[in-house]
Amino acid sequence: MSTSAEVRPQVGAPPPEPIKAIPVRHPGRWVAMGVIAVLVAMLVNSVVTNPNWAWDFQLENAFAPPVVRGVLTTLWLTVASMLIGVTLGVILAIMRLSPNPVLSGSAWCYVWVFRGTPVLVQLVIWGNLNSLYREISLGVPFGTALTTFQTRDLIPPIAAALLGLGLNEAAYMSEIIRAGILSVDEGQSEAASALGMSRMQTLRRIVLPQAMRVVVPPTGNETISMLKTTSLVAYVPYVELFFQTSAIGSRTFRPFPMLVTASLWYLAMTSVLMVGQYYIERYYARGSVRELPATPLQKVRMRLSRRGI
Amino acid sequence: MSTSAEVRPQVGAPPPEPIKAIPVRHPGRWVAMGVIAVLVAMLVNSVVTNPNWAWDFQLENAFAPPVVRGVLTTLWLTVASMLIGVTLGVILAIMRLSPNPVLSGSAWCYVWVFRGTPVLVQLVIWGNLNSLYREISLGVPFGTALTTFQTRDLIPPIAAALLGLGLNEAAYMSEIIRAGILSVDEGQSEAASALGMSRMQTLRRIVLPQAMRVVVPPTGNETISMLKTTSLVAYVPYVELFFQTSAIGSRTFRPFPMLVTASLWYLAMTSVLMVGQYYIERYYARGSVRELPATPLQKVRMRLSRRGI
Amino acid sequence: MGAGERPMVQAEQVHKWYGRFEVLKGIDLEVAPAEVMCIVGPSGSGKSTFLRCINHLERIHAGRLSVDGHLVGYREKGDKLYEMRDREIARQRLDIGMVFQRFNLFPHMTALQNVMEAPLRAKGEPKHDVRLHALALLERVGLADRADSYPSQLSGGQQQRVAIARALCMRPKLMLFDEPTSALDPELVGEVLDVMRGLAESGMTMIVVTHEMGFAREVGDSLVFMDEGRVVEAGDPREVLTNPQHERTRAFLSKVL
Amino acid sequence: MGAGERPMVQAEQVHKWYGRFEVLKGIDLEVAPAEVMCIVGPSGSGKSTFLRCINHLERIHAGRLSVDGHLVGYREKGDKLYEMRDREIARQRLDIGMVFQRFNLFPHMTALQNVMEAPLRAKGEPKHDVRLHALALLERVGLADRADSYPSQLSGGQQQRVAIARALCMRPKLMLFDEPTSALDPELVGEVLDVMRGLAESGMTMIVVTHEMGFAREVGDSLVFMDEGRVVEAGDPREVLTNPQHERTRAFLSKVL
Amino acid sequence: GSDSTSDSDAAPTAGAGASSAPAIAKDEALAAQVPAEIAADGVLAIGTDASYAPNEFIDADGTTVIGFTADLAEALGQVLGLDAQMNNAPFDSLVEGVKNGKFELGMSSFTINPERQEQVDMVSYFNAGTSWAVPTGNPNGITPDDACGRRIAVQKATVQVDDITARAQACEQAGKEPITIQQYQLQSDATAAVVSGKDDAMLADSPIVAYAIAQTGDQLEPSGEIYDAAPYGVAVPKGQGDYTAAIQGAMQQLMDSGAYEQILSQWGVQAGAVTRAEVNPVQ
Ligand SMILES: Nc1ncnc2c1ncn2[C@@H]1O[C@H](COP(=O)(O)OP(=O)(O)OP(=O)(O)O)[C@@H](O)[C@H]1O
Ligand SMILES: Nc1ncnc2c1ncn2[C@@H]1O[C@H](COP(=O)(O)OP(=O)(O)OP(=O)(O)O)[C@@H](O)[C@H]1O
Ligand SMILES: [Mg+2]
Ligand SMILES: [Mg+2]
Repeated sequence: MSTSAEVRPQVGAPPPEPIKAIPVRHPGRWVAMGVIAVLVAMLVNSVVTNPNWAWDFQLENAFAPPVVRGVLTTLWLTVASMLIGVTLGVILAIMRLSPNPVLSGSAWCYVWVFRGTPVLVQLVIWGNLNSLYREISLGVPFGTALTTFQTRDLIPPIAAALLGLGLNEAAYMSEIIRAGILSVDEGQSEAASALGMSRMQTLRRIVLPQAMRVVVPPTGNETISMLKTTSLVAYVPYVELFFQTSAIGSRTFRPFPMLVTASLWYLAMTSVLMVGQYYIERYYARGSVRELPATPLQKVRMRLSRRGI
Repeated sequence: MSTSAEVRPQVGAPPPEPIKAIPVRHPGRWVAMGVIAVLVAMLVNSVVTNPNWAWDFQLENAFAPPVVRGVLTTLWLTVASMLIGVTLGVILAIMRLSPNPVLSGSAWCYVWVFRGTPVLVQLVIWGNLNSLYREISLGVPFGTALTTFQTRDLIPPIAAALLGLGLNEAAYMSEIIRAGILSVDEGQSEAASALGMSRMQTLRRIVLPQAMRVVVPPTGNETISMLKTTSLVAYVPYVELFFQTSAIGSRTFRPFPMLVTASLWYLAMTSVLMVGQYYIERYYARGSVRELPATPLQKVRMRLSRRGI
Repeated sequence: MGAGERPMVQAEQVHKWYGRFEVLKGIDLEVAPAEVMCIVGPSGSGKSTFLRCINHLERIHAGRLSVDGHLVGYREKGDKLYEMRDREIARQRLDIGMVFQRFNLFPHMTALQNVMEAPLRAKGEPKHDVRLHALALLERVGLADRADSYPSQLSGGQQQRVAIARALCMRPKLMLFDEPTSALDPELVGEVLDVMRGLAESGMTMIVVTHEMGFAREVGDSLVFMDEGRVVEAGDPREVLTNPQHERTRAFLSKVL
Repeated sequence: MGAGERPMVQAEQVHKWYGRFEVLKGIDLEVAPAEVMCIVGPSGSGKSTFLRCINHLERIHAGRLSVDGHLVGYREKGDKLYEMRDREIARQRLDIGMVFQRFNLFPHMTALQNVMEAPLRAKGEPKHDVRLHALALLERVGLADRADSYPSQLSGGQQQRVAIARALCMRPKLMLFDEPTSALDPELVGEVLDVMRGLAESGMTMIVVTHEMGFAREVGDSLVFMDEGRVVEAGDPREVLTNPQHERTRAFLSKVL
Repeated sequence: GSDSTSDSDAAPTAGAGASSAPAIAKDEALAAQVPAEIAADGVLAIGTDASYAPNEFIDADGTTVIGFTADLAEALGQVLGLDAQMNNAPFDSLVEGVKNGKFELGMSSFTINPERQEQVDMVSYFNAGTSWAVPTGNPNGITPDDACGRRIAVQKATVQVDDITARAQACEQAGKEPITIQQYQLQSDATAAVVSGKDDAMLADSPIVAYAIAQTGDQLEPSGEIYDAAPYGVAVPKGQGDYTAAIQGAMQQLMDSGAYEQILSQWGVQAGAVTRAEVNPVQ
């Protein structure tokens, strides 16, 4: 056995050539890309040439004022319901994980009922509360009523829509957030407790921010799914994008092209949401990976600057 | 400063009394429980006495043969679509995180399109593929066809229903699984690589099992949501629970009680799924917490055995 | 008992089980204020578990354990013990700093934020003061230039030093160190020891689980040798290390290189 | 070059950057087969990073790094370098065992499963043999009775020993240890060293990052002192430790207790 | 031909239900006009959205489509010597089915309008007016011409939506309180909303309103007369002149023979009977 480690003088040595290796060749990738390109070309060709898609008819109606109004309604309904859902979902998730059996029990029941029954039915109930109860009374339980409201005036359709969507979403969000909280290493809350932070401070400052990494993608799912769930507010009844496009479809007996129009609108809104999701995910990934990869924008900029532009 | 540590003889010392402390009193909990109890009593009272719920009418129809058939259809459609969704979702998630741009690009596009458009439209398209294309030809792209299928024979309603639900679900599941994979510490796959395990082995044996903790709750969400999404297969057209109950509702002009009947069926199925989810979560929590809490069943058994039964 | 004489930490017959496995089999010891006690012992003897009990991160199953004259996690009224509320436990922990064996840094915060978090949130000290204090502490452990790095960008030894600074920033009365120098090189061990010596002189009580006998000898006021959940031998470090009374201690120390 | 003379590890002017921060500033060293090389150096000097490069867990940015005569992560044909496929890299790593500074045990597997996983899956050895081998290794590191515990139920030192057993179960030609005894008590250090000495005698090459000078002196065939991404001094451990040539080395070693 | 399956879980597929209809003789001349690929399997596959009692709805067995449309379809099939099968599908997928040949006819209370005539050929067979229903006793004194300031229920995508929208505008122009229009997914939801008092009145096709009044016991009553008669049409794929003529001829024959009258009176909707079946009657 010999001691073979040696030291070479390094002072003044020029930094050596950076390694330039030829990347692994992936002929399969090129073939796959070719196949995909051909398939896409065929699809595009058929979509453009097949008269059943009725592009001119779609274009005519895609920007009709009722449709555009519908798009706006869909958007704000989605945002508002998700806000209600996430806020209430966080509260429910915290309640569910609390050692207090009353809190965790009621959270469990809430999730059970609101997740277990169809949102359509919940919307129908909120929208038609007065077919169950003509008036709601505040007063002594099982005793005299102090004030009485006509339910049909109490809950306007818009409130019914938001209540129905938001309360239902909260049940789903609470499960997602609970999973996120569980994913954070026990050592983290131990360290926070050892530092004298209270349960709530630990949750807010230590656990939830780390849970976000796991929470964001399913929340993206929920938001994108909510975009389309808003179409159920027709049962309240309340009017949004899908209602408007299918009304045009029924009137003209051309429902299919109008379904495609609705889908394209949804796809456009989804795309915007996905970009947002990308940046939110990136934000919460800080510290959890050794090096953050560049964003597509940064990549483009790097390429441009390398070419001296 | 004095050295005050001391050692007492311990040999033969009887184990001291276990600590018996009086738990923290929570008067608030009792008040909350009381309030909840009163509210529940009021709700139950009104639900039982209010004729609008039409319990006798519901009971009459809840177990009608078409409804029971519908329940079974809903169940197996849910299970089958979730199987497709999870399997394809895992594949898509792995593709999405792959360094291969073709794979990750196509997975991205898949998720974009299938998540971005309403499942209703996807079902309509699968169910009515032949209104777009009367026949599908296999052959040279843009050239001669070798075989030609009549689309309306190719895709029976049941296949259209499964394709529509399953392919859509896969897009959502892939995001959930991607989040799960990201939640696993980088050190884990480094350790596996250092042991010479391949990318696929690392994924299957090390990363995915740990990801499951985070994946299960949102997957529960998806499954429970899928239960109700199956009602959209009416667009294929295919018949399940919700179709049957609402048919009775329209026939009798009493839609509301039948909606409640449907909800109760869904709630029953959800409850079964939630029990399943509880045990799956527990299974994947092994090793990640210091001590697993007892299951409700175990708790009951422990209490019984303590009383000597 | 006068405040000066009252032990900072007092354990009497502390027992703890994990399921059927008895980790602590009746620990008795006392730590006086401003004393530095070193705990040594083989792996798995229950050293970390005992430290965690002092902080009420683990619940003890029998015996008495008090810090600064107050029972840990319980209030005593007459003969009866009452469990403490979360809030009270948190307050009790403000006075006890702890450096974990596995550091447990907050990965989503930079080194500086890690150090500043607890004084800011749990103690509600003004931000400006906390910042200055935190930077001074990072400076003291040789990490001033790494204040803005995330834990994942730090080497093992750097992480351990951030964990020490984080615990110190709370200005606790009692510090619990679980192998605070395990990831440090000898040079840093020296520096960290200097920091700890300074703390000891400023009157802080410390319990240090360590495998560095040199450290125990130089800084410790007392040394406890634990094995299989029991205190086997305790006393002046120099004495115990040079002239162990028990067979087990002798066997253990004979292996020290 | 004959197989007997060919160095097991050869680094020439290895450079590595994290963003703008240069971690390795041209490392040159050679490790002969069956040699035990110890690397010491202050925290943050790039020791862990260098080990990770040998395993191709980190990519080097300039220089040449080869194991057993083959470039790490690249194939060389003529003048050109070709990146290796994942599969080839995995095969290369089968011969290199590594014990991480933070252990990185698989939390969802018991100690025994942790040790058995790689030989079973990556090497495809028969289950029965692997089981016997794994149990023998756990026995050797003193954990036979803890084979069915999950990592979260093990103390720090127990986890570290499982990590060592896990790496050994692959029967690698080259072992990389990143502070393998940091969480161990002196007694266990002795035992683990015995294990490692046995390995050395059975012809295994080892690179050991350590802060235990005693270990370096007793077991090391060579010692490398690193600082700020450079090899400052290298040679026979006894010589370097007792008579360091460089100012920096001397300063560092003077702090060793 | 029909692609319907015999799988019990597939969309309900059944011959028209009411067996009380008189036996009707096959007309060979008309039958000969039916294209061979339709007649080949002896089945006439008809698409319908069976949620519109009493016109077309689902029987208690959960599969059979019943209603006067179903009975009329069966009779129509008998004239052409074919077995009429009613396939239930949501409205949005119905027209597509007719256009792409999945369904050989569409019969689902389609009100004929010029836009729809562009998509398919329409053979008229019934005259549905609009009528109104209010809670019994008409507590708010609502008539079709005096509904300002009220909440009116209507099913979405029906001609009544245009009707009530025009009335709402009239109210506003007259400076009166506007009408709150509530558009429901299904007719049964709209009816339920009036019964529960959520809405004050509803308007719908006359047979629907008549049936709803009958079904809900004494909770609803009509208000005002039937007005704005509009024809229902059978949807036939475009560009099949012979086939369209066969359908028109068969329907005409039912009217002439009295079978038509009999079916309508069985369902209490004879008020909407017509005497002539026409192709694309709306200009
Ligand atoms: N959750 C648990 N379930 C069962 N056994 C446990 C659990 N946690 C710890 N143990 C066991 O308790 C014993 C004491 O552990 P502890 O971490 O206190 O040891 P230690 O003295 O700190 O050892 P080291 O020096 O290796 O860190 C060990 O044998 C360990 O395996
Ligand atoms: N992802 C990263 N980004 C930036 N700097 C990093 C990153 N990872 C490591 N470093 C820095 O690289 C340097 C070398 O780290 P390395 O872990 O190799 O040190 P080490 O010699 O093993 O130290 P120790 O003895 O403390 O483990 C450190 O200064 C560290 O802060
Ligand atoms: Mg320990
Ligand atoms: Mg290191």
